Amino acid sequence: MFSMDGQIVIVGGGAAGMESAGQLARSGYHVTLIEKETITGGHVRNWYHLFPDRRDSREVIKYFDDLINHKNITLLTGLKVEGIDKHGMSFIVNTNSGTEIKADAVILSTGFDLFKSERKEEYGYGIYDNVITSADLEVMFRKGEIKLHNGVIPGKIGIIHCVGSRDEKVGNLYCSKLCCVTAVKQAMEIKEILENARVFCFYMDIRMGGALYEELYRESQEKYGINYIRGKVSEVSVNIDNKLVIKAEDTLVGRPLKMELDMLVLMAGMEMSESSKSISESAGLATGENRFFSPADHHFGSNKGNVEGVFYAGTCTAPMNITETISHARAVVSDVIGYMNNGDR
Amino acid sequence: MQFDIFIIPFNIGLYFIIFYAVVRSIRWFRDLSRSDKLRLQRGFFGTPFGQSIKEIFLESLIHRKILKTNFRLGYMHLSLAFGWFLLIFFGTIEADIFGSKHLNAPYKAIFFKFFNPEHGRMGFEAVYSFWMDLILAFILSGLLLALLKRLTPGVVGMKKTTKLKTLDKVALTSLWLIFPSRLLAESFTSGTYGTGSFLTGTLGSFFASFLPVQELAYPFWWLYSLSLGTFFVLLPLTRYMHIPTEIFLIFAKNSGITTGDKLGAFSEMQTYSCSSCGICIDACQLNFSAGINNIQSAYLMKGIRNNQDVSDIAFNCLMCGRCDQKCPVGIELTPIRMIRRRAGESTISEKSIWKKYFPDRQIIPSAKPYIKPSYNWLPGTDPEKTDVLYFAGCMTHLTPAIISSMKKILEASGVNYNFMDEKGGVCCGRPLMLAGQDKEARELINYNSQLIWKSGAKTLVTSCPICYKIFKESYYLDVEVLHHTQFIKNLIEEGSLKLSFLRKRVTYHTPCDLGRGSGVYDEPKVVLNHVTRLQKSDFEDENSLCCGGSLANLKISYRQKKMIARDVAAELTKNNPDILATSCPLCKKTLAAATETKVADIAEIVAEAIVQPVLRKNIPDTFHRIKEPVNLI
Amino acid sequence: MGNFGFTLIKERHIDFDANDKSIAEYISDREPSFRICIECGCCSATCTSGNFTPFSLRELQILLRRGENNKVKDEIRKCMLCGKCTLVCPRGVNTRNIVMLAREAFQKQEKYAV
Amino acid sequence: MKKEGKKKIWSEYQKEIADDHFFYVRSCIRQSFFPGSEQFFLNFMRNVLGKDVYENPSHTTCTGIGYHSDIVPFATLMTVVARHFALMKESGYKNIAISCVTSFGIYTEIIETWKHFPEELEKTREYLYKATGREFDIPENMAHTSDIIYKFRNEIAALAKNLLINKKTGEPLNIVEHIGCHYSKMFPKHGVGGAEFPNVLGGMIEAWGGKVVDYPERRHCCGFGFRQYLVQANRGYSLSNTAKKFSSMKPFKADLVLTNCPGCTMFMDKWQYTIKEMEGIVYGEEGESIPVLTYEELAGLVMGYNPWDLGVQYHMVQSEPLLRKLGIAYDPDNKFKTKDGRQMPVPENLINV
Repeated sequence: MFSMDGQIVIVGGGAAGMESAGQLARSGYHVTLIEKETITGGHVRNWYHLFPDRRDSREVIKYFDDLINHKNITLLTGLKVEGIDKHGMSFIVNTNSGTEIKADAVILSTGFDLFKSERKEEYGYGIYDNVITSADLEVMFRKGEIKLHNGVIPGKIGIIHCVGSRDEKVGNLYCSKLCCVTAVKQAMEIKEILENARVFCFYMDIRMGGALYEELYRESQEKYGINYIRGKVSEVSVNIDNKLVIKAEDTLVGRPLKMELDMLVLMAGMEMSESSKSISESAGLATGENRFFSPADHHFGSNKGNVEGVFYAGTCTAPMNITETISHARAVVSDVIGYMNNGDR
Repeated sequence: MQFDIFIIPFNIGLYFIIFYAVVRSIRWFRDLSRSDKLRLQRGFFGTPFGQSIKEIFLESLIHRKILKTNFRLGYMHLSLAFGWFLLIFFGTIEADIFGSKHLNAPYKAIFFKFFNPEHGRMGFEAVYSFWMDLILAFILSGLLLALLKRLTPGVVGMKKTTKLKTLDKVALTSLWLIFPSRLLAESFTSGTYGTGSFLTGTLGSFFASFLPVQELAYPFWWLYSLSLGTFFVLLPLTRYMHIPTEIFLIFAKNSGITTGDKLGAFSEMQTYSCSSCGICIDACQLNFSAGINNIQSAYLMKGIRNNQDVSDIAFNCLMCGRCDQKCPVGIELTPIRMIRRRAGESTISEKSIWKKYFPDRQIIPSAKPYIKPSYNWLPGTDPEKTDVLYFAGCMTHLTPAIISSMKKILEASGVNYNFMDEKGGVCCGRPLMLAGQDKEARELINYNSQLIWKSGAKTLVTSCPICYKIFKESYYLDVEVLHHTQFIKNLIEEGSLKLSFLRKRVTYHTPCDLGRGSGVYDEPKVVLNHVTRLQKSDFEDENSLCCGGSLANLKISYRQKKMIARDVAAELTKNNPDILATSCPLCKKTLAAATETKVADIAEIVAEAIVQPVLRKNIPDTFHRIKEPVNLI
Repeated sequence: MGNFGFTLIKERHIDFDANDKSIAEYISDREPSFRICIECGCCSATCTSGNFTPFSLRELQILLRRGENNKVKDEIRKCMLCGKCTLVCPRGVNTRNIVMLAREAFQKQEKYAV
Repeated sequence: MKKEGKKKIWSEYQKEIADDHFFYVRSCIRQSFFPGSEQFFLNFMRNVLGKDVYENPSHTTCTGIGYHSDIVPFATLMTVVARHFALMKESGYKNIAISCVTSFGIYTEIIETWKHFPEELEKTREYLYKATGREFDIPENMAHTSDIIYKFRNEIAALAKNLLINKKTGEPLNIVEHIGCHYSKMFPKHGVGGAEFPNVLGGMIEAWGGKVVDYPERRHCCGFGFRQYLVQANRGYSLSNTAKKFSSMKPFKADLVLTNCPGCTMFMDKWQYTIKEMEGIVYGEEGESIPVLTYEELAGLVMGYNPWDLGVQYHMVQSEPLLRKLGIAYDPDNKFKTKDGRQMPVPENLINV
């Protein structure tokens, strides 16, 4: 028996949440989209341009906003989901405001948190004036000006890859997948704003997996003359004129290297979002070694949770770029519909 | 009236240029090496003399080569050069016959009409002046073409026309003014006296109908004389210097003088004989495939003449030698380029007019004082003795198919051979030479020579035309150097290699260094004809293209090389063959990357065609003999 | 000066800011493909000279980028310009011109420094 | 540089330091090279603060130097340390105060080992029992004496006679704090302020009115390096590290280097002399070298003790310039006199005199 009634709750109004909400609504289902912030859009909002085609993130946001502007969607912002309890075949979604929302199926699109760069103490984020993160840089791009703490234009800028990724010391063994290409993209954008600046990327491996990533990498060398140094920065300090002094090993030369920089950009990785931890505990959802939700099956069930009726979309299961997130979010729709229409549910 | 003031400019010019030509020739002759001096003398007072005269007539006047390659361009040069010659020739006769006295000063011939305005009314005179008008018309037609060429290069079928410097422009205008001014001057005079033939006459009477021709005539005679004078005086400073120089060059060439690898009077002559006709530009693949059109030989010659820094031009060349083949004056362009490469950067210096008229002999800084390569690290040499030594070459190590095929061939033909660089050898040295570093190349040459001597081989076979060329030219070996195509041909002929016929259509790409470089055109084709069906392409032998991968060009980018390779591959696969055959590992790699068609070295094709020899051990033991004797009891 | 039977050892750091990178600039101005090397090492692997001696173009060109010129100055002379590296390079770097330009740059440096 | 950022980090490295009843273990180097230091500490704790600090005469070296130069095996080391704990147990103490950073490192290392490998603890108990018939407990609270001075820094500030201010200019002194590697680099949680931005000495300096200098090589080792300095031929390594540290410090015009590790004090002090002799390089201003003091000596100066009683004259680099800056009166004649006025032998080649 085919039923369009029934309530689907989607937790998290980022790329994944909005995409799946929009698609479900368009296929006639009633969706409640809960976002803890006062405004939807998630991390995409904080980004300036998106790789590989350097499109303005606002276009994407616009697409999402139009998508969820639909009669079947009830949007609840500023509401934080504390936990999910399963009663029989239906769920109760508890929020911090105390209101409880009944649901027949739940899609978790709780996304990710950027790695807290303060945790890499040796880089002195939050201590040295001119150590910033990729996110901070995007804000500068949006403003259209890159300036040091004291308002001076930087001449020499360093970019550190894999900050909080592939790093046992902070307990993240996984690769966040996007930092490399972000670094390349940002390096190019820096050069577009300050053509005289010299940019140095310190990397462990350059991972250009995605479509057109490698081309971007090559362009950054060919057209923008970005310098790539294979070696992770081990420590940062400041000298008498408050310039940053970094130390790394140039592994390809096989010798340590030191360099003065005006500004240092940390490519913060992705981590499981804080907010979703309580959810996973309350609903008994399995998480993997990387602390992200681990789907029921990595090949056929990448959208299904270990609890029947709970579904995942987007970066709450693993680092993904926006394209992948959207496809993942579209995939969840078919799973959910299948589940909703299953008679003996 | 026998004299008029206006002829003075002409006379000055004329006597100046004669004097100059003599002096310059003497200087050149003096600068020649002793042996070359002898050659030239023998050449001049010997059999080659006739040949030279013939060539001067055919090339300097008729411009046969240009006519062949490009008729309209040829006609332009023909009409100007030959026409003018005729004009002077018959002019002199005219002055001699019809003039007041015999054996006149040259100006009498040139300004005949002015001094004999009444001439040419009727009879033979009329016929003669008709003839003269005809010649003039002939020249003017060429002039018209030249004019059009300047305005729209397309007209004479030239893609690019060389860019001019100011002096050239002045000389050019004066040249162009000569004949129109003569025409007008004669016409006006004829108009005044009612003489002149179909051209001057008609024009004359036409002008006379509405112009005060009598007054107009004189200034135009002045203009005529002036333009002639200017042209002669400027000639040595401009590309038109090629006119007198070429004559000298032809003598030198026919006396068997060659450029060699050092700068000298001969190479200087050649640079001055270049008329910047631009045929080399059309022939150059860098121009029509890669869109680089400022480095061709014409520009190199010009650069050297105006002593600019030509190092960039010199190094930006595939050294394919196509322009050498095409050059109508037969200048040895590639050797001259090599000389410049050895020179490295030359310093530009502004020269005084006097220096320009008598440039000191170009001196080229000898080998650079810098970080010279040094190969003292090369290992010791003790090869095993053998008859045939096979040297694959660096590049061939990147095309293992060729190596394995060669091994197969060598084994099948039962040759006692030794693979010289099986475990990687030392470069033959040609790449260094092409980079202008002969001294350094010598080190490698000596090293390899030792290896070859010690091996006691009679024959040295190489798979790489680059190596082949240098083995042939710059190694002093007492062994027979063969490219593998030649070697295979011999094997086939002596019958030690049994080959089947492959039903395959093949087009052959001649590598530059093997073809134009070393003159090996036929052997590869013979071999290919033996095993496959060889098709003709539009670019055979001397006219063959360069694959673009040439080691000689240090400047162009990978993308530009690719552009060339694509065009070449496209051309050669027009009549879509099964295999695009070549005989150079570098060509193979370059072309293979640029086409869908299978690209193979001749060695590979031959190896495929080898018939397995029937050896005794392969014959099955049909009737089973009893090994032990049978006991009766 | 006192002798204690031991001495100060020079720092092993590549002092990037102090080093002279003019050679590298000279090259990359004239041969832009110098910039797109990704240190894969194909050139060194196939190198004809490298077959006999520890000559590595990959190492040399990165040393140039870091301004560690002294070693390069001597090593770069070992190249035979045979061109195998140019053929194998996945990024289409014009390696031979880089070698030539490096030699040229060092020459000029010597000529004009003094 | 943002102070809040540091504060944030320090808040994550709050170390619990006992208040009273310490079992005090001396440092080989400190007690023999800077006798005034430990003297001051005991005096300050006992007489000024009236705390109970106990020393056991049968306490021995921890053999850390032997351990770090691959002479003493770990098992032996653990047993020796276990014996110290046994002494502590027998004398009824639970809080241990360690004067030496090497020992401190060893103690922390061993305790962490026992935490992760209980079988090691059992083995050690067995060894110790077999060897000495003793038994031991792991101390409840373990502090380096610099931790303790840090804890009571404000009390000292309250009693201060000379704050760390240049009397002539009125500017606070530029003071370099150097933390011994083994203090917190191995186990950041055992150090005040962690490993990247330790606060143990910085806290004292600021409490006493000085200004902490943050220079690029602040993390770098002083050059002690047991293996390096023990063999003469290798001492170059040790020396070079010190040189590296000082040359990076030079532009900051430090008036004083404050250390919490006896080894660092010794090497940063004596190598300055060696470098001056070898290369003729000095790192202070006006051709002077930078005095290197222990936190106890500095505390003593702050509290107005006689520098000669504190034994600052027993460093290679003499402290007169510093004393002048601090405006501390001193009597050059009594410099090397005993209490009863007898002349002691004067060390040779002192610098800054």
